Amino acid sequence: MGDLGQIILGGVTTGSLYALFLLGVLIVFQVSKSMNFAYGQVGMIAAFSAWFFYSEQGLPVPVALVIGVLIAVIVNSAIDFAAIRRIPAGRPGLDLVVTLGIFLLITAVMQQLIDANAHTFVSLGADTRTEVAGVVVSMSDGIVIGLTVVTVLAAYLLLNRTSLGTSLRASAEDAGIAQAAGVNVRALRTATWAVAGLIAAVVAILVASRLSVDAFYMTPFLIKAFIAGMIGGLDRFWLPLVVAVALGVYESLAVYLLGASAGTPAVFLLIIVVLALVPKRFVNERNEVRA
Amino acid sequence: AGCGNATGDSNSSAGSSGSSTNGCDTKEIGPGVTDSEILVGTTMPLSGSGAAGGLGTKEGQEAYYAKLNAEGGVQGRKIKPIILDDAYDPSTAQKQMRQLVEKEEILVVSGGEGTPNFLGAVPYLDRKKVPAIAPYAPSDELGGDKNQYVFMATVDYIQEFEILTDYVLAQETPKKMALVGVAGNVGDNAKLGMEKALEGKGIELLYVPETPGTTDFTPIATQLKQFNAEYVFLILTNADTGGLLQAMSRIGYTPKTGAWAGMSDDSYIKEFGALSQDMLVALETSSLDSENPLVKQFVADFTAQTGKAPSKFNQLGWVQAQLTAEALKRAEGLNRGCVIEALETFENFETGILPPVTWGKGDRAGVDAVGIGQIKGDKLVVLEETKSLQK
Amino acid sequence: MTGTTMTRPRRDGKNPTVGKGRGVPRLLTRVAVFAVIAAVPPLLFDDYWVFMAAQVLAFAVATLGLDILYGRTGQMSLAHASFMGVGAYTTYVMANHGYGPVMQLAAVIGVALVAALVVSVPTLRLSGMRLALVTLAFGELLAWAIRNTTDLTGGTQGASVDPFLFGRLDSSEPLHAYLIALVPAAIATAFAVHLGRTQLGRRMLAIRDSELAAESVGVAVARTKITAFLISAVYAGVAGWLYAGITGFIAPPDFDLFASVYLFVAVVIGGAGTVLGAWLGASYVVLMPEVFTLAGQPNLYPIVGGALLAIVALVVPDGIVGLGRNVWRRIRGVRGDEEESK
Amino acid sequence: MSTTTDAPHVRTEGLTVRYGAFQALRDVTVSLPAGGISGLIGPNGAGKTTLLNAISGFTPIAEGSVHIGHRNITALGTRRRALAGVVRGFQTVRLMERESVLTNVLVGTERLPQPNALAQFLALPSQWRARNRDMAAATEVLDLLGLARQAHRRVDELPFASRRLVEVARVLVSAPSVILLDEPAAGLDQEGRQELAAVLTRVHENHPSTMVVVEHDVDLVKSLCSYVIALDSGAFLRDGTPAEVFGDRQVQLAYFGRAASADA
Amino acid sequence: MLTLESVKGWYGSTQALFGVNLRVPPGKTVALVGTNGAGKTTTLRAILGAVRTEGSVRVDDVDISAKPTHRRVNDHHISVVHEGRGLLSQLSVLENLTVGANRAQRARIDEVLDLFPALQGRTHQKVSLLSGGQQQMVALGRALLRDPKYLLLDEPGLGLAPVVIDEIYRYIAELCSRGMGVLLVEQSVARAASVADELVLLRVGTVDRVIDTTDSAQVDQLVADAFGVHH
Ligand SMILES: Nc1ncnc2c1ncn2[C@@H]1O[C@H](COP(=O)(O)OP(=O)(O)OP(=O)(O)O)[C@@H](O)[C@H]1O
Ligand SMILES: Nc1ncnc2c1ncn2[C@@H]1O[C@H](COP(=O)(O)OP(=O)(O)OP(=O)(O)O)[C@@H](O)[C@H]1O
Ligand SMILES: [Mg+2]
Ligand SMILES: [Mg+2]
Repeated sequence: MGDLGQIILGGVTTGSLYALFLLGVLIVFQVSKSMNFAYGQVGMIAAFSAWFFYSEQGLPVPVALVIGVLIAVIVNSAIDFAAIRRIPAGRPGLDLVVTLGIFLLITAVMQQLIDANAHTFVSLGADTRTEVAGVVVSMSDGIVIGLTVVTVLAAYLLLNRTSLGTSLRASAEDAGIAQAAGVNVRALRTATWAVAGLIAAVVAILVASRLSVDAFYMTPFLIKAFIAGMIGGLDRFWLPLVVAVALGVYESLAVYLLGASAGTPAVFLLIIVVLALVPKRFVNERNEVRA
Repeated sequence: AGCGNATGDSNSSAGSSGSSTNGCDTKEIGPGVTDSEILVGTTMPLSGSGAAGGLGTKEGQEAYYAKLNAEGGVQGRKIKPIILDDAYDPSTAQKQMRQLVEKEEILVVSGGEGTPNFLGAVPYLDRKKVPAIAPYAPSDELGGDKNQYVFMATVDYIQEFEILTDYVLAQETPKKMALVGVAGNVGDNAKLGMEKALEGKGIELLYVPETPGTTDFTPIATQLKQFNAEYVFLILTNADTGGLLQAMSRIGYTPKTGAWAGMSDDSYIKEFGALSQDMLVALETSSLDSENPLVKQFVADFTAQTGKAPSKFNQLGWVQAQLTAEALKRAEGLNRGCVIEALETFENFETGILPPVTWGKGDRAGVDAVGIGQIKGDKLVVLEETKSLQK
Repeated sequence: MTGTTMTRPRRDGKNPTVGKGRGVPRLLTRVAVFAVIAAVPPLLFDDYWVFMAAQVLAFAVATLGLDILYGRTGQMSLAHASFMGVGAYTTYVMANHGYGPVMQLAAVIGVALVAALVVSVPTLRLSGMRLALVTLAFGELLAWAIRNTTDLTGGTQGASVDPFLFGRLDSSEPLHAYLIALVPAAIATAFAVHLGRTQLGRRMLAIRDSELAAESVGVAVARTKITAFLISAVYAGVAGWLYAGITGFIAPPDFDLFASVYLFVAVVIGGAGTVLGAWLGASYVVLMPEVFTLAGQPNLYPIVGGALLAIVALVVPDGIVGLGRNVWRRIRGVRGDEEESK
Repeated sequence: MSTTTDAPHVRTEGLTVRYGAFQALRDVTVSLPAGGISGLIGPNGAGKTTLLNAISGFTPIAEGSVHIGHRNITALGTRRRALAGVVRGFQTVRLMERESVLTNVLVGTERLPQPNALAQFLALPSQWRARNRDMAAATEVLDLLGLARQAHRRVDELPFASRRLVEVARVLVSAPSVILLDEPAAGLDQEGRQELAAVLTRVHENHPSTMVVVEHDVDLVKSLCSYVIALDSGAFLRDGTPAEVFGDRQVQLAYFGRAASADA
Repeated sequence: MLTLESVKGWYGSTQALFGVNLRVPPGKTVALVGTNGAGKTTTLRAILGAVRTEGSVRVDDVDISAKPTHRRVNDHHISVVHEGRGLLSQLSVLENLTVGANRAQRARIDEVLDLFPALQGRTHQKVSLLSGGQQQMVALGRALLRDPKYLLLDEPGLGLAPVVIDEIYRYIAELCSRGMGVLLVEQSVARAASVADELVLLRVGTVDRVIDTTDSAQVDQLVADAFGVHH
């Protein structure tokens, strides 16, 4: 029983990290209808450069973390400013190509600037732990879950209880019309991308503290977050986030019960089954609502 | 049948006609050889997730050749290495190798780093009859009598884990052992090696394959804890090794551990040493603070060349270059046939860094031994230099 | 031109719609241009470049297939390289059982069709990123299957494939490989061009743009999507067959997610929905790294390749073909206006 | 344009369409004369588009049935109905924006007998015959609608009105026996409207079909239609000749009326 | 006063406006007429800054031609009904009405809903589920909610039943008499002549003539010239 609890706790924590990360993906998607393939790397920049500053340059850890986060925020805003914004409307797939290029660029640059090795990161509570009913709970678990809940709630209120949310969704659907309705689409976009950069940075730092940091470690997170987003739907809010947490738990259980190499096929079989079985209105992306 | 067939088929055909390896025509001048220069080359991952090893190895080779050239080179010629990036990708490696052979026209392949990528280039080298000297690509596809043109200087993972397990069994008799390995050939080979060593000993073995990119190690750690092995062996990437050890300690499970040679690298010990106290590590190369005078010489030479202390991969690159240079030195003519004949004369050649290297007709294994080290504090302590299966 | 003599278009009797007579000479010119371009690599370049040209041919077959699925039908697939993998591994297994290239090809086509059915039928209702995701799942499953069938497929270490032997042609020789690949590439191109002029091709376009409108005129949406999937999978399978025969070594990373993404990149960069675009895209992804080699910086590509990709994509949002078309229209547009004001 | 059999009679019986609790159509029984042009009018939200959707299969029907000639097509899917000859245009144009006018119109030939996919892909002779026939049909329609000069222009570059006509052309190209048009003249200028009316009349004369046109332009309805049906709030209100219907007090009240409510 | 001076406009490399001059004084309605494709919509887009333009667009003597769209709309109280509605189909009716509006404007929501009773009770529905005419009402409602100084209308009657059209024009006339300037694009010259003070005839991206609607002879002439009733 204790083991199962342990697995579920691990799954929920990892799932929360997926969810928080996905939140960043969602808000970007909702304001600019684009997928940022480089999003994981933006987070990686934060953690990796923070590591570099405290470990190699000897800055105090909090200072290094703040600098890392700032860099990520700037980089993410810059991605929108320099690239995404310049993609003309009606070119599906181009966002993926452009951000793939940026993904490769960031990876290469960070490898050149720092190195290609894996490094341990400050533990941020990962080694402070207690045991509750046979389950070892670390402070890191608490931080992750708590932060996720708070951030998601705040985002929900912001998006749905303020006119900002409407403006965001309007900009996503048709920037021209939104602008003509008086929405400052550019400013909104920059702000969104900056916030998304902040979220990516926070997630990446938490992940690094639980695993380790190098130039690649965020990619599996990105893929899992995308998966959750696509099962749940990128234009919704709660469903994809819940799916993200559930995905973390499911994956852990699959690995535990069926063996580690079963994890991948289990996740993907889940996707196929879910997407093939849910009612059409959940999977309709084209929104041809009525004739 | 069996997995050996993968490259086996084409190899055996090359092997049968291979006894006519052009032979050594001392007057012939091979490609890449001018009056002042000998071109050699290889591919390594210099970018992407495998870059750490490639970059280090490249640096090692370049340092050795720089030293050698400063001392006058080989047969009156300087050696010029060309090392291309294969991004740890087999097809890129093959493409780059074509470029080296067809466009740059190198004489021989000097070393290399990374198993899957290098294997991608092997069929091509085979076809073109280009000898490859001491690539670091531990695989049961290479070595022994498996491939005419690839002269290995490392054991494969089957042997490595057999030796590692033997070492443990010589000290104590655990009831249960576990292995966590990268899913696929690498993990399978390590498992095979352990099984060989454990055969008939009545010791239970749990094998947990892992896929790189695991985001939550709790399930694996919990599985191991439940099985409760005294020893857990690992053959994973640095990052995943660190991640798993961290997850194990998070749930309070701290068995004795053992790992493949990759963990003997400084960068690993520096980063994850704290998590890996007392971990047994296979040593493909001698430890850097070995008392062996040849190793001391290497450390001094490398530091003189680059102004910094060597890492494991630097050491690997250095010795690859050293073996290549030695073969060129011994070659009676500067062409591929003569280099191959020269390589076949190596008998217990001492580099200090590797176990003694021996190649002969139909034997491309080079070495059959690894050492055993242990991580203590931030140091790697050598428990046993090069332990061979033969004895 | 302030256009005081604006004519109402709809009263204009003449009809420049169908140029029937132009068909044959145009076809001949195209074939001639293709032949001339195809003759360049073996005549002018050394072995290495001929090998690269053969790779372009193999990849072009793949991108042509993906273009039919994505560019024309709007179905985003991130498993196209996996279908190539299906072709390549089928080739390998067949070769191990002693079958020659023709039997290999037949088996590749058969297996590709089955695999395409398996992927396309459960995903009929999906589109956009969601479809991409499921196809990605197929890719992961294939990788997993290869990892776990070392005896059959060579596992993670990859496998070397015996070269094709057609009479005296041996695909391990770059020139021969090039000549062998030229035939399927030409056929694939011809069919892709032709597809654009059929109702089947238009059904695909209609589905891409509005499924409702397509249904309103009687298009069988599901059947057409499956057809597109089947065609594209066969193209990919044939490309995999060529790839295995030309390079002689296949391994899982050749057909992983990134490989699929690169095929996707090729289609978008070349110009989605156009045959020429698929060719240009294939050339881009295969040859771009070589540009750095030519410039004497072979190891620079991984560092700047990403930035270059982003820049190219932004500079030519409609693909290289779109760029060319815009320039052409600008030239022609000016001329057209002059004519009109006369 | 290929000719098919005589135009059928279109009938709905007790048609009810619900969206949740909302009834978009209630118990609508109408009968559209075979081979005639009928106008469908009514205030906004009356259910005109919904009726077209129900006839063409684009919305699920809660109760009632739809008949074409003697055939009950209620159970047929959208596509089947199209193949049976029921083709509709949309109120908001749905075109392939980045394709040429010609391609957009050619898609409409789907209803004509087409060789199977393999024959098309392999360019068998049947494919060439079909292609020539389709081209001829498309050319004729484009000529008729005055779009010939724009045939090779991309649809998204055309002014609003031309795009509407492309949509109409796509419907007409296969010479369907039941033609459902939803505000085909919206956005057209005066002359355009007159010409559209003339074209529709001509099409109808050359080729027997049952045509239903939803329009708010009273003059157009009067000049084009021989028969008019008025809906209000999802219910049948009145039918008859244009004069009768537009003269009806109830219709006037609902449609032009000073009555405050414009709502359903 | 909303003033356009030799405004040129392009879509990509194709030019659609070739120097348009136009003035819309406050309290007046100016109707843009012309055949399909004459550039009426493009003229409105030029005012909003939604196409690439040259020339000057001025509002109350401030040159706005360099400003981004949202600044033009907010700072100079312009609002627009787009051709073919221009709604945000993923948003609800209410969101479509209020998007981008400030608090004061939002407070006017009831006023707008009074004008379109058909929308009452469906404000939380997705706008794409409405009927064509109801959608047009939302488009109009969004423009009117803002209580603009200058109102740009592109075929406001599109898809509306006659009874609603009459009511709309009556309401606009009322706003106009309170000082709002209206630029109207209308296909029906008769309708345009009846509501506008001035007719501006566009031909291939230029202003062909400007006439006063009180002069019915000129209006007839315009119809004859521009729309070719002579055949
Ligand atoms: N997106 C576009 N790309 C290229 N050309 C365009 C585009 N939109 C409009 N045009 C062209 O610009 C010219 C003017 O179009 P505009 O839409 O302004 O006409 P309009 O007077 O509003 O017509 P309508 O009465 O049909 O609405 C037309 O020739 C049209 O083809
Ligand atoms: N899918 C749907 N979901 C919810 N309500 C719908 C749906 N389709 C139609 N309605 C409602 O049904 C009613 C009738 O709509 P319909 O589109 O048929 O009207 P219409 O007569 O065509 O009006 P218009 O002249 O404005 O186009 C409207 O109130 C509309 O909001
Ligand atoms: Mg309607
Ligand atoms: Mg217009």
